[in-house]
Amino acid sequence: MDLTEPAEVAAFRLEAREWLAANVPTTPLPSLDTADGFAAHRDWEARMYDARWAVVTWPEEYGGRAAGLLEWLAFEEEYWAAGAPVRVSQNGIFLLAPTIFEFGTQEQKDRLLPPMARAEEVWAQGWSEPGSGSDLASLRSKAEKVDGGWRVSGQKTWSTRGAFADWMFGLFRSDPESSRHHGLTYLLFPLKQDGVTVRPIRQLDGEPGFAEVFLDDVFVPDAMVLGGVGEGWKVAMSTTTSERGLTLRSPGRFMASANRLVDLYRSTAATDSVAATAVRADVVQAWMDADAYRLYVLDTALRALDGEPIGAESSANKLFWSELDIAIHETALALLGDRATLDLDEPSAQWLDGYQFALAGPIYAGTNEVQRNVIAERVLGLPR
Amino acid sequence: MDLTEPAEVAAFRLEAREWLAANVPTTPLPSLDTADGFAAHRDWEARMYDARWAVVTWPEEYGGRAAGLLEWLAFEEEYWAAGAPVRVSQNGIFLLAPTIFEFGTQEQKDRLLPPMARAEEVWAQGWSEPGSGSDLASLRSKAEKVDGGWRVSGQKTWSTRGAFADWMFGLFRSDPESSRHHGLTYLLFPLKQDGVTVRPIRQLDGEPGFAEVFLDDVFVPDAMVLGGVGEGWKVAMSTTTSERGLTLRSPGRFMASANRLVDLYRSTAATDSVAATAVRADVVQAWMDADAYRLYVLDTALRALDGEPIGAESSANKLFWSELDIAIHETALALLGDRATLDLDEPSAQWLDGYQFALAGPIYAGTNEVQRNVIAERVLGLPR
Amino acid sequence: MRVLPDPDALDFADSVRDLLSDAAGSTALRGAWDNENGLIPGLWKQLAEVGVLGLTVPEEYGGSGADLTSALPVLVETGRAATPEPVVETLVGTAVLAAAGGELAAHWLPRVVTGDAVLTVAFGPGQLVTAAPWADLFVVRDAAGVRAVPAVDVARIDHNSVDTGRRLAEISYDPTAGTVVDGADAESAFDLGAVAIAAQLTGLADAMLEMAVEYAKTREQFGAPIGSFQAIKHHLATAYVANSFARPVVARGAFSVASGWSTRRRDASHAKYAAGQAARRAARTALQVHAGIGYTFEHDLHMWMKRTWSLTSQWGGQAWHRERVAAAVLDGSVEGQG
Amino acid sequence: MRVLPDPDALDFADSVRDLLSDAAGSTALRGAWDNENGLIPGLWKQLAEVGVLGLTVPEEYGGSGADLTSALPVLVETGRAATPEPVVETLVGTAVLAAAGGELAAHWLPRVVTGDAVLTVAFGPGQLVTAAPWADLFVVRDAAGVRAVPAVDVARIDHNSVDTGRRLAEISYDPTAGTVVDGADAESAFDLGAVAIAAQLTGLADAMLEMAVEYAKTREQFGAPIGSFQAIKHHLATAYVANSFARPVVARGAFSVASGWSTRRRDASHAKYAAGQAARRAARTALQVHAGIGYTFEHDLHMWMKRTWSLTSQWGGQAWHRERVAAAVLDGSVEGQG
Repeated sequence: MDLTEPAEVAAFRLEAREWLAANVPTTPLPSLDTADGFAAHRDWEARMYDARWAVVTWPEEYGGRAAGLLEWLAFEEEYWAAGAPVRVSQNGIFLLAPTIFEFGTQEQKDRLLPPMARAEEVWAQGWSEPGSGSDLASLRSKAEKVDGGWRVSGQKTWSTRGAFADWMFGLFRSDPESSRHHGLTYLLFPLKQDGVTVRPIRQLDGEPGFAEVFLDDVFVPDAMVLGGVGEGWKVAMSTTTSERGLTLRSPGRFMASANRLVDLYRSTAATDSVAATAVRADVVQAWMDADAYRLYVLDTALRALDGEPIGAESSANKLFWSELDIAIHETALALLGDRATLDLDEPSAQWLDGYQFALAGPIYAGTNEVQRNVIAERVLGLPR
Repeated sequence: MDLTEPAEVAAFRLEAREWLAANVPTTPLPSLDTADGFAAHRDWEARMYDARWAVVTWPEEYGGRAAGLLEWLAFEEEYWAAGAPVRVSQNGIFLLAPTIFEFGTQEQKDRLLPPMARAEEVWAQGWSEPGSGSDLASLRSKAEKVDGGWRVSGQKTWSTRGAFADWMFGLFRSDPESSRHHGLTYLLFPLKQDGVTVRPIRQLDGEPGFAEVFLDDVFVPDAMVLGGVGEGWKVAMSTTTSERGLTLRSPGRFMASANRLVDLYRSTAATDSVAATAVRADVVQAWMDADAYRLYVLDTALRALDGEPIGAESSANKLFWSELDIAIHETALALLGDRATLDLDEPSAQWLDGYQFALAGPIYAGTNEVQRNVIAERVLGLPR
Repeated sequence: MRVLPDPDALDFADSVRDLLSDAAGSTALRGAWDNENGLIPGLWKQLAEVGVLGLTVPEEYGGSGADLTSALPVLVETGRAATPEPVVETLVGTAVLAAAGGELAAHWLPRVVTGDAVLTVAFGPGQLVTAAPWADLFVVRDAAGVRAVPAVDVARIDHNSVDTGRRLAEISYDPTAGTVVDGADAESAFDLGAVAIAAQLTGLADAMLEMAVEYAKTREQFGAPIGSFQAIKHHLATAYVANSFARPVVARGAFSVASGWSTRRRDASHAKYAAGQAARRAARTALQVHAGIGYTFEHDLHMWMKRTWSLTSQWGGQAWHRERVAAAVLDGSVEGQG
Repeated sequence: MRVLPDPDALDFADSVRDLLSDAAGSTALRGAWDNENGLIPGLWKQLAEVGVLGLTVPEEYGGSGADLTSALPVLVETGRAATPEPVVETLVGTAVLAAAGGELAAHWLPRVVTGDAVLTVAFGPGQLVTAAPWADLFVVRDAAGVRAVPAVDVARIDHNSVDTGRRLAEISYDPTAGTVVDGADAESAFDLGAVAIAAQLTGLADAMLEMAVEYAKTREQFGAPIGSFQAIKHHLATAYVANSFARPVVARGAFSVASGWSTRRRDASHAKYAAGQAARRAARTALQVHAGIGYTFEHDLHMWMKRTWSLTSQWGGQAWHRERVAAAVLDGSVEGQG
C-alpha cells in the first residue's frame, strides 16, 4: 500500500495547475443555462481544447493527452480548486464519449469526437420520457426502420442541456413488438432539423437547464446507430457500470466545495463565533465526507488500473456524492444565516446556486431509491 | 387555547410528588429481570397500591382514584422525575386492563383486576410466535373448543415478563379453518399450571426479560375468554388505537431521562468542556424532542377529553418515543466517553441499561417499519 | 387547558383558507412572484376586510383584540398558501405599537388595520427587511431600542432573493429619524415573530406533504403508483411525523409568549426550530417524491420550498434558534414547564 | 500508488481468518465471554505461532517487520471475528518498545512475539485498560511521558463492562515505578492504536451486515423473505455504503501514520471516526433487521454489537475524534492531502 502520488502524476498535476492559474476566467461566467452563458462556456472549452486540456483522457489523435485515471483525478482536483467553470460539454465528453470509444465506428469517432471536444457540438441526453423516469425500461419513443435509416417519433424529457444543445443521444424502441429492455436502439442525431421541437423547461432556479424534446418523424441514418440495432440497453448500460460510474462526478469538485465551506466557516467564526460553533460539527462532517469520497474513488480507480472489474461502486458512489453535495451546501446556507436566500449577483449566491443544483443529485441518473435497490439486490444479493 | 395546568391537576400532582418523595426507594431496586428484583418490584407496587397510587386512572372500587388523563400525565411526570422504579405490572395495568374495562365481564373484572393492581398477579404478553412477529395475523397457536372451555396448544415468544409472570393474555386461533385476522380468540390463563412450559430468554443485557412459552393442551375455561369467541383481533386492536396508544410510554419517563441527560452534560462540561461542546447540539435536540413528545401527548389527551377520536396518533407516538429514547441514551453514552460500556454496579451503568432497553423500542409493539406503513396507508392514504 | 386553538379561531382560519384559495391560489401566487412588487393585487385589502390584519390589534384601534394563540390558525393558513404579503410583520409591528400606545399607536394602527397603511419590521439577528418597497412605516430594533421610522426617512438597498414572493432589502436611516417607541420590548416582539413564522412553517410543510401524497397516489412507475413503494411511504410517513410533533411545540410557544411565561424565549425558539426542521424535511421529501417534475419552475412546489428556505434562514436561522434553546436549557436552569 | 493492501498482506489475512474461524468461532467466543479471564483458551499461542503478534515487530526481535499498512487486513479479521485478545494493544506496545530500542526492547519484544509475555497499553484520553489481569507489562502514557511498568508494580481495579470479551480495569502505580521509555512518541502510539481499532471496526461492521443480509434472505413475514421489502433493503444498502466509504479512510489513516505525514493525527482520527460511525450504523441496522432474535443473548449478534460499543467509546470516543479532525481542518490549515 502506497499513497504517495507517482512523480508523473504530480508533474501532470503541476502542469495543469499552472495552465489553470493563468487561464481560468477571473470573473465567473454567466450561468450556462442562459444563451449568453452557454456561448461563454463554449468559448472557454474551446480555449481548453486548444491547450489540450479539454479531454485529457482521450487519445492524442482526438485532442486528448491519453491521461490515465490518476492523472484525470489530479486534473479534476486542480480544475475545481482553481474555480474553473462547469463543463458545458459534460454530457458528451463524460457520458457519451466512453460509449463511442467502446462501440462507435471509426466514421462515428472521426465525425463526432473532435467537435464534441471543442464544444462546437454540445450534446443533450435523450433518456427519460414523461412516463419513464425511474423505470427507464418502459420507454416508448419509437424508431421505425426505413430505407437507409430510421424514422424517430416520440417525446423525451428532462433532457439536460436540451435547451441549447446541438445533438442528442438516447434510446428508442426500434422493435414495436418488444417490451422492457429488449428491442431498443441507441441513436445519435442533430437537434437542429425538421421534426424536432425543443421546449425548454425552467428548472428550480428559473433557468432552462433542461428541455422536453418532441420528435416527429425525424430521420436518423443507419450510420448514426451506436452499437447494434436492438442492443441499445446493453450499449447504454455497459459504461454505467464501468469507469463512467467514476467520472460522473469527480471528487475534485466536492473537495473544492468542502474547502470553500471551511473558508466560509472561518470567516463566519471571525465575526460570529456562536453561529459558527453551532454548525461546526456539520462543517467538519462535510469536509470528512468529501475527503472520504476522494479516497473511495481513488481506491476504485487504482483497482480498475489493476484490472479489477468495477461494478456496483457506481451506485454507492452516486448515493454518497449526491447526499454529500446537499450536506455541503445546506451547511453553507446555515452559516450564511439571513443571507442564505440571496440570489443572482449577490456574493453569497454561489452557495444558493450550488444548493439548487445539488438538490437534483438524488433524482437524476437513477434516483437514490433506485440506487439503494441496486445495491441491495446486486451487491448484497437480497431478493427482488 | 390555555396551557395553564388546572388547579385540581396541580393539586393532584403535588400530592403525588409528596408521597413519592417520602416513599420512593433511595437505592435503586435490583433489575426486575432477576428473581430478586422481580420480588422487590412486586413489593414496591404493593406499597403503591396500599396508598392508592398503583392504578390512578382506575375506578375507586378497584383501588384507583378515577383520575383523568391530565392527572395521569401529571402523575407519570412526577413518578419518573422522582426516579421511581419501572412498573413490573405494566403489561397488566396499561395494556390488558383497558381491554378488560372495555370488554370484560363483571366476573373477570372482579377476579382479575385487584391482584393485578397489587402486583400479586403479574401478566405476561402472548402475542408473537416464532413465525409471527411483524406479521401478527399469521399466528397459529390454537384453541380447540371442549366442554366448558378451550384446549390451548402452541408456542408464544418474546413474551415480556414471561420468565417470572403469573398469568398470560394473548390471541389464539380458535377456528382452525380461519386465516389472518379472522377466527382468533383472546384468552386469559395462569402460567403456573400443567401443560405450560416457560423457557426464559436472555435478552441483550443477559437477563431473562422475556420468555418462550410452550403450551401443550392447556385448559382455559369459557369464563376466561375476553370479548367474543372469534373476536380476538378486534378486541386486541380496539385499545391499541385508543388511549392505550398514549399510555404505552408516558412522556414523563422521557422528560425525566432528558433532564438527567442535561445534568450529565453539565457535570461533563464542568470537567471537559471540549467533550461537552462536541455533543451539545445532540443534548439540546434530545431535550427538545422529549419536550415535544410531552406536548404532543398532552395535545392528544386534551383532544381525547374533548371527545375527538384518537387514531393513528399511536403509530406516530411509537415512532417518536422509540427513536427519542435511543437518541437520549446514545448522547449520554457519548458524554460518558471511555466509561460508556461500564456495566452492572458501576455508577454510569443506568445509561447503558437504558440504552439496551431503548434498543428494543423500534422492534416491539409493532416494528417501526410496520408503524411507518400504518401511517402511510391509514393516515396519508397511500395505496397498499 | 387546551393545546389546540379554540373552535372560533379555527372557524375564522377556515374562512381565511377559503379566501386564500379563491384569491391567492397558485396562479395568483405565480403572478406575484413575477410582478414588480411581489404581491397579489387586491389581496391586502381583502385580508384587511375579513379582519386578518387587525386580528390581534386592540379593539380601541379597530382590531379584534385576539391574542397570539387565537391567531395561530390563520398564520398556519398563510403558510399553507405561501402568501407573499407581510402578515407576520404586521402582527409584530402592530403589537409593538399597541403596547406603546400614545400618539404613534393612535395614528398608525387604525390605518394598518384597514390596509390603508403598511408597516414592516426588523427584529431578527440580521437586518434584511421584507415588504420594504411597499411599507409606510418601519418598526425596527436598533442600538437605541425600538424605533418607528416613516418610509420617507428610510434608504434601502433591494436584494435579489430566490423567494421572489418575499423580497428583501437592507435599510438605513439617520439615527435620529422617526420616533423612539417608548418602553417597547424588542425581545418579546422578536419572540412573537418567531412563533408566527413557526406557524407559517407548519402550514408550508402541510401543503408540501399534501402535494407529495397526491402525486405519489397518481404517478406510476414499474406498473404501480409510486406511493405503493415502501421507500416512498416511509419518506412521507417520517416527514408527516416530524410536522405532527412540531405543531404542539408551536402552540405551546404561542401560549408561552402570549402569557409572558419565564420560558417564553426558549419556547419561541423551540417553536421556530422544530417547525423549521419539519418544513425542511417536508420540502426535501416532497422534492424527492416529485422527482423531475418537482424540480421545475412550472410546478408549484418550488414556491413552497423557497418560502421554506426563506423562513428557516431569516428571523434567526435553525442553528441560531437551537443554540438559543441550548443556552436556556443547558447553561441556565430548566424552568417550569407549562 | 495503492490504497488496497498488497496481495501478500491479504493472503496472510486470509490465513488468519481461517485460523480464527476454526479456533475462535462463535462457540469459542461465547466461552470466552463467560469464562474467568475473557480469553479463548490457546488462541494467543496460535496467534503468536502464525506470526500475528510479531507482524509489525522488527526482525531483530523475532518479528516480521511489516508496517501498519500491511497489518491492516489482519486487524480487520480480528474485528470480523470479534476476537477478545489484546491484538491492538500488542501492536501499539511493541511499536513503542521497538522505537525506543535498548534493553527494554531486547528483554520484552522476543517474549511478546512468541506469546510468552503479554503487554497492554493505556494511551487514550481515558485510563481504562484492557487485558490488565493477564498482562506482564503495562506501557502507559502519563505526565512524565511513556512508562513501562511491570505487572508486579501495578495495582488495578477491575470494572464490569458490558463487553465481557474485552474486560476493563483502572490501574495505578507508584510514579517512579518501572522505566521511562526514552524518546517515546505517545501521540503517534495513540494514532497507531486509533487506526488499528478503526480497522477492527470495519471488520465488525462487515460481519454484522453479513449476518443481517443472511437473516433477511431467509426470515419470512407476510409471505415473503423480509429482505424483499424495500425498507429492509434500503437500511442494509445505507449501512453497506457507509462501511464501504470508511474502508479507504482507514487505509489512508494507516499509510499516513506509517509514513509520518504531517496530517497523520487528523487522518488517524478521521479513520476511527468514520469506521466507528459505519460500525454503529451496521450494529443498529443489524439489530433492527434481526428484530427479536437479534435482541437475545443466545444470538451471536450481541457480542459484535457490544464490541462496537466498546471500540467506539474507548481510545477516544466518536465526538472526541470528530473534534480532533475539526481542530486540524477548521482551526489549523488543511494540510497537503495524500
